[in-house]
Amino acid sequence: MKLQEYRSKEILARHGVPMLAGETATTPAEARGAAERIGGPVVVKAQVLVGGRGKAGGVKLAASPEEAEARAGEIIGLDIKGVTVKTVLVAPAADIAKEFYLGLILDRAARAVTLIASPEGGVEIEETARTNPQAILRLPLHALIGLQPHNVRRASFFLGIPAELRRDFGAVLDGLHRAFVEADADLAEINPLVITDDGRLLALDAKIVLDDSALPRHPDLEDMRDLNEEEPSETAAREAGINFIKLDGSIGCMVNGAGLAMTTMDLVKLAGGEPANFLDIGGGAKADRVLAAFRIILDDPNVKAILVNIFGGITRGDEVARGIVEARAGLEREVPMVVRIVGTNAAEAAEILRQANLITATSLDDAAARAVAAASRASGATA
Amino acid sequence: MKLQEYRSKEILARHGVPMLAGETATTPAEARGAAERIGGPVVVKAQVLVGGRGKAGGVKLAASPEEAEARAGEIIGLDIKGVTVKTVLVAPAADIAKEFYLGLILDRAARAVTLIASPEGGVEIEETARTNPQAILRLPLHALIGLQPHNVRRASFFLGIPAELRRDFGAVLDGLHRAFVEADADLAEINPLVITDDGRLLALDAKIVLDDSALPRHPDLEDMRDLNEEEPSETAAREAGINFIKLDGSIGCMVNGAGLAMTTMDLVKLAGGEPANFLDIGGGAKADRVLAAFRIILDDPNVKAILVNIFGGITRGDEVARGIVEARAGLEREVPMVVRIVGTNAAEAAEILRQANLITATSLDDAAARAVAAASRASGATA
Amino acid sequence: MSVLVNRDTRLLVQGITGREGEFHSSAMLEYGTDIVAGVTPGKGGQTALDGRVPVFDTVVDAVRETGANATCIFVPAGAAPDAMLEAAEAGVPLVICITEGIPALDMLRVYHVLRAAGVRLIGPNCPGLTSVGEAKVGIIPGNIHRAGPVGLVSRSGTLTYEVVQAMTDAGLGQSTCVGIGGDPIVGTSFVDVLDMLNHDPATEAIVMIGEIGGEEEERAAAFVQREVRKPMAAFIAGRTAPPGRRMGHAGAIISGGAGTAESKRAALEAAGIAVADSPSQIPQLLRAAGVR
Amino acid sequence: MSVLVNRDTRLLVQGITGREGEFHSSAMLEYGTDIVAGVTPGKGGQTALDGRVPVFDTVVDAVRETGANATCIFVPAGAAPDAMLEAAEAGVPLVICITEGIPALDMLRVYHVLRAAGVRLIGPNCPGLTSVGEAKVGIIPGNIHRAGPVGLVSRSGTLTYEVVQAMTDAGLGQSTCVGIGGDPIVGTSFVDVLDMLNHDPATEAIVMIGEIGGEEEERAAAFVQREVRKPMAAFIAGRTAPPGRRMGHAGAIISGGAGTAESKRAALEAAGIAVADSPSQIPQLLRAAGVR
Repeated sequence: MKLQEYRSKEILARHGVPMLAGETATTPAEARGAAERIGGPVVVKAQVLVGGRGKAGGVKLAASPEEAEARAGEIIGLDIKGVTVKTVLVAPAADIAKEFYLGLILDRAARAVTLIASPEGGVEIEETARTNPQAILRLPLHALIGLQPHNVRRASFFLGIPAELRRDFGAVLDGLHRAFVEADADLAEINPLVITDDGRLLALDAKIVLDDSALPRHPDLEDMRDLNEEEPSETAAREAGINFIKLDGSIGCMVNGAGLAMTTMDLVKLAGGEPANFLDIGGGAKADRVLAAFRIILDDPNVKAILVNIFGGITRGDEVARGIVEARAGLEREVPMVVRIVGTNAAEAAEILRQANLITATSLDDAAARAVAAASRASGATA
Repeated sequence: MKLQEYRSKEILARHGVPMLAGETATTPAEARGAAERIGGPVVVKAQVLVGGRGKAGGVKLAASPEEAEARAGEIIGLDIKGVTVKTVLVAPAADIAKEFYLGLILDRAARAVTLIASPEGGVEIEETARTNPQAILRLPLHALIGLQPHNVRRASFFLGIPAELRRDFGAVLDGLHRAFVEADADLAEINPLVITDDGRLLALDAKIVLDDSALPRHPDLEDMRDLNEEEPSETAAREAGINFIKLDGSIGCMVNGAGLAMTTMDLVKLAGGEPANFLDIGGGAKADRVLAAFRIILDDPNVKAILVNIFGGITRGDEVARGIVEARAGLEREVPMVVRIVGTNAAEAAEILRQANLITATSLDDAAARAVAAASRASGATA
Repeated sequence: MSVLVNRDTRLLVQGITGREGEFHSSAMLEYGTDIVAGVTPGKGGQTALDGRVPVFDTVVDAVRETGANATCIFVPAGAAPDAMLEAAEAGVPLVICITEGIPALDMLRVYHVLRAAGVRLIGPNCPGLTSVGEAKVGIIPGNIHRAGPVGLVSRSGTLTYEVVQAMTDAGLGQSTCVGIGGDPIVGTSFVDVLDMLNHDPATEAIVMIGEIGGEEEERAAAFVQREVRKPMAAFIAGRTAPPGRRMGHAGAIISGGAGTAESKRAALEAAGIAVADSPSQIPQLLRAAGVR
Repeated sequence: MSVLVNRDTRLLVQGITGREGEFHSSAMLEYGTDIVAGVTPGKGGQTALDGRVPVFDTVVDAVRETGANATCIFVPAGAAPDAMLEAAEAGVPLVICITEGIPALDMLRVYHVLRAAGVRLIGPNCPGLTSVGEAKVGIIPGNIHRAGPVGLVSRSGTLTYEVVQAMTDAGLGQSTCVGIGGDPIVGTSFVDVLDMLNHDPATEAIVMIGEIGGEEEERAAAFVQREVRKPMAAFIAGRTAPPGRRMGHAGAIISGGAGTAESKRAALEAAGIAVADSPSQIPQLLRAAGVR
């Protein structure tokens, strides 16, 4: 789960990372009030999770509260890569002498939390990795003892932090590391970390991405989720315990198992169709969850057909079939359904499905082809 | 550094270990006041660091404040293995249903912090180790990740903690472990840990021994040192940065290096004498420290001769010799001194010493023999 | 022959009295796996599975009393890291963790502690493994298998069953099938299992089922090019997955342009591995490579 | 020949610009030890010892620039654990830590991290080691040595010098003398060094200097009985030490009746080792065992 800049900064501030406190605003008037309280020039920054907000006009300087109000008026409501800006952060502007990148990531290849630092701050680290890879320090931390003073020294000398700021830099990195560990993050970065003209070290922007698997033990962080940037159907799916990602195609997919769900999408595409979603319904495929999944899929008006692919495994196929038929009866909107059930009692399952007028298939390729055909028929019919 | 029971309990209580709060008293009247505030029967316990205080009459039950005053009067001033009781702990008496031993030690053989548990509480663990070793669980904890829930479960099942108290037991062990780690202990034990008649888990007695090397980073714990149980000469030595232990013999020893200091004591004994102390003056043997060491040694009226054994190594022997001669000039009491200096410029050193009327020796065996002879002559002279 | 588990496997099940643990233990017993003990703290002294399996409070007790030499973990995500550490501390050399949803930082610690202790960990968030006809550990349905010469390694669950079923339907039997799990931090990598299968005399060909996310498939490709001469076929799931989104598995995410299905396919093909467009093509690719 | 250090040792000194570090580095250079680098954070780019040794900010830098393959640590107790970890992380395979007064819990972590990384640690709280005529690392005075066939291992500092001087005076030279340190947790045990000396062709006889506390001398005795056929002599300090008191060295304490000089003497004698009453007897015990 990605956190907004102001949320990320909230967490880092709790761990002693120095920054210029700002305020969020959802209206230009609020932004003006924030700028008045702050005093002096401010930056007005769109709070969106998509990258490239600066280039999209989502970050603007304002010399006065009036100007802050005007800039906020331009930014709030702006569409940045499909996300409408609802909130801005109004923060004091800083006079920057030097910018750095400082981040920690969960590094699966190194099986470690890896410290990443670069003297080229203010640009995306992936950009630096492409253009100037030797300007990046990648330092995997020991998995059992964590950040050590020598790691801090190495980063500090790599970045060329001036001697008088080395202690402050240690506190920043230590705070970033504690924030990462205590929040169970996948990523925590400060970009840029700056040295100001008057010689202070400050975090000007921050980004934290949380490990979804650890969220159950962090209800306070779960509360930081920004529903404004989540598809309502994805919110509904999450609350129903279903793994769901909305896509742009016309063929809704309902599958048990993440790998098989991706494969089903791939085969829809291979058969000439476009998947409308990724959906892993998990183990068991119980009737109430199947119903919830159907509703979430059909909430998307683009969906013209549904492909159900359940590898029964140890669960009995006929039970799954009955659950699907039952769930379908409770639906408000009807689209063609291709259902494939494999595993124990697959034949009985097919019989139940046929009797309920569902299209069946034995192979997955066949199921995908039938779904694509059904969707194109349905599109033709409605067109 | 050993901590008194009430100090150890203070630390454990901070980490959530449940116990019956008590008060210390240094007079019978104070003990009575404490018993009044506590209400109900109390235990009056001598606060001494030597073992076996119970058998020595240092722990007594009192049913009333009057009785508490009387018992405190008996205990305060009592001599327990050479230590005069100055302080007692007055604590509520508990009705004990079951007693356990629970401890953590720095285990050099296993190179770990080792959890030790036994259902035979209330007796010394060394005693149980002799009489019923299978009643002891020794469980080395992982050095890098510390106490884990499965360690707690194992101890809990080994001790036969009732199901309804397992969570509480976990909190006790967790608190003991955090206390051990945060205080940099060598030993932290609760003995006995009891289940009371009304089903509560309580720490009735506690002992913490701190790692002397870690004391510099724990000034708050250093303040818990009980000077009442330390030889004044040892206190003086500690403050002068000298490793010194007082013994009962007549030959004072001043040596550089701990191993060589022990060896010097051993050779005094082998030569028929008795060492008056262990003293390691450390590296360099600087004049002011030499003077402090001489003063500490001579503070003991039993000392009839001093054996100085310095292996110069890289430091120059003549400089050490001059330091010794200089220091000796500042002493109030004069005893025969045998000085052996080995290393660079040893010959020049010997010459300086001879001119100052000090007895010299080349071999350590010879030095020990001369010191023993000098001490016996000195004893004869004063007798 | 087979890898990791076989007829000599004496299996312990941690969480045997839970719903999942009991259900799948029963299926394992039915398959013929020798389940010698279960562990559920507080239920020591009882039995599970209609009296067929003794239950212990701790793994140490279970190992001492039954000589268990492998463990299968079904405990919930909050307790699973400790269960793995407990097994390692008790000296169990093989740990198979089925549990999903374990926080990554917990797994980092477990991974490194088990590795230093010389314990082989499969999973977490994996379906387990089957040495066909010998032992099945985990949740892979036993009835989809047929004994034969093809070894399989996969990051997925039901997708693995799909491929196994397709092979069985085509008359291609399996030696050992291993699900390594879909999390970012797992105990055993593709390379580890490929190395075992490569040295297993019972395995004549190898199937590898990967998916988007991470670089383990690319590492596997490099290993195969260097070490493996047995015929291989592969499938990579997630060609249509959008970047930056976790596709169900915590590990299945394309991030910063890395971990795409295309890069993995390309790496595998460059290593001489036949890559299928659909799981159903796997049997014919194996046949084409001469596997019988 | 020799053990641990020799003419190929390219030594790094951590804390080279401190008082102790500079003084002893100068003595090491004088002895002929090849000091290739020093590390003092913040002094990178400077030189030490009259321009003879380049100084770096980090161990990684020092290793990359100079190929250092061993390090000697003189930094204060508060920073020494991190200095050891830094050396290990930078891939230095041999770490000799002179620093005394390191808290035991810090050393536990360092011990296990270095061990898992395959790094050989000598010390802490040790005088270092000398391979006579080849390299001297630490604070043992160089002038007390004479080249020869006797290897030595000891927990003490000046007591070691005493024994070495006695041997040199008696015309018995040394191969390698190792001080393993007087702390309760040290990186290298008697057994480790005995094993090395036992396999060292240049070592014909071995002297072991122990003291009260712990059980390492007893373990060494068991090892010697099993493995060592070279003539040996030993001395144990602390026969007159009272129980329960730390005799200067953090590790030198008799606790719970264990760790006495008597039990150690008895174990060594039972293993066939000649135990001296005084350091001065060591040379004659070696002569009696046929060492020339």
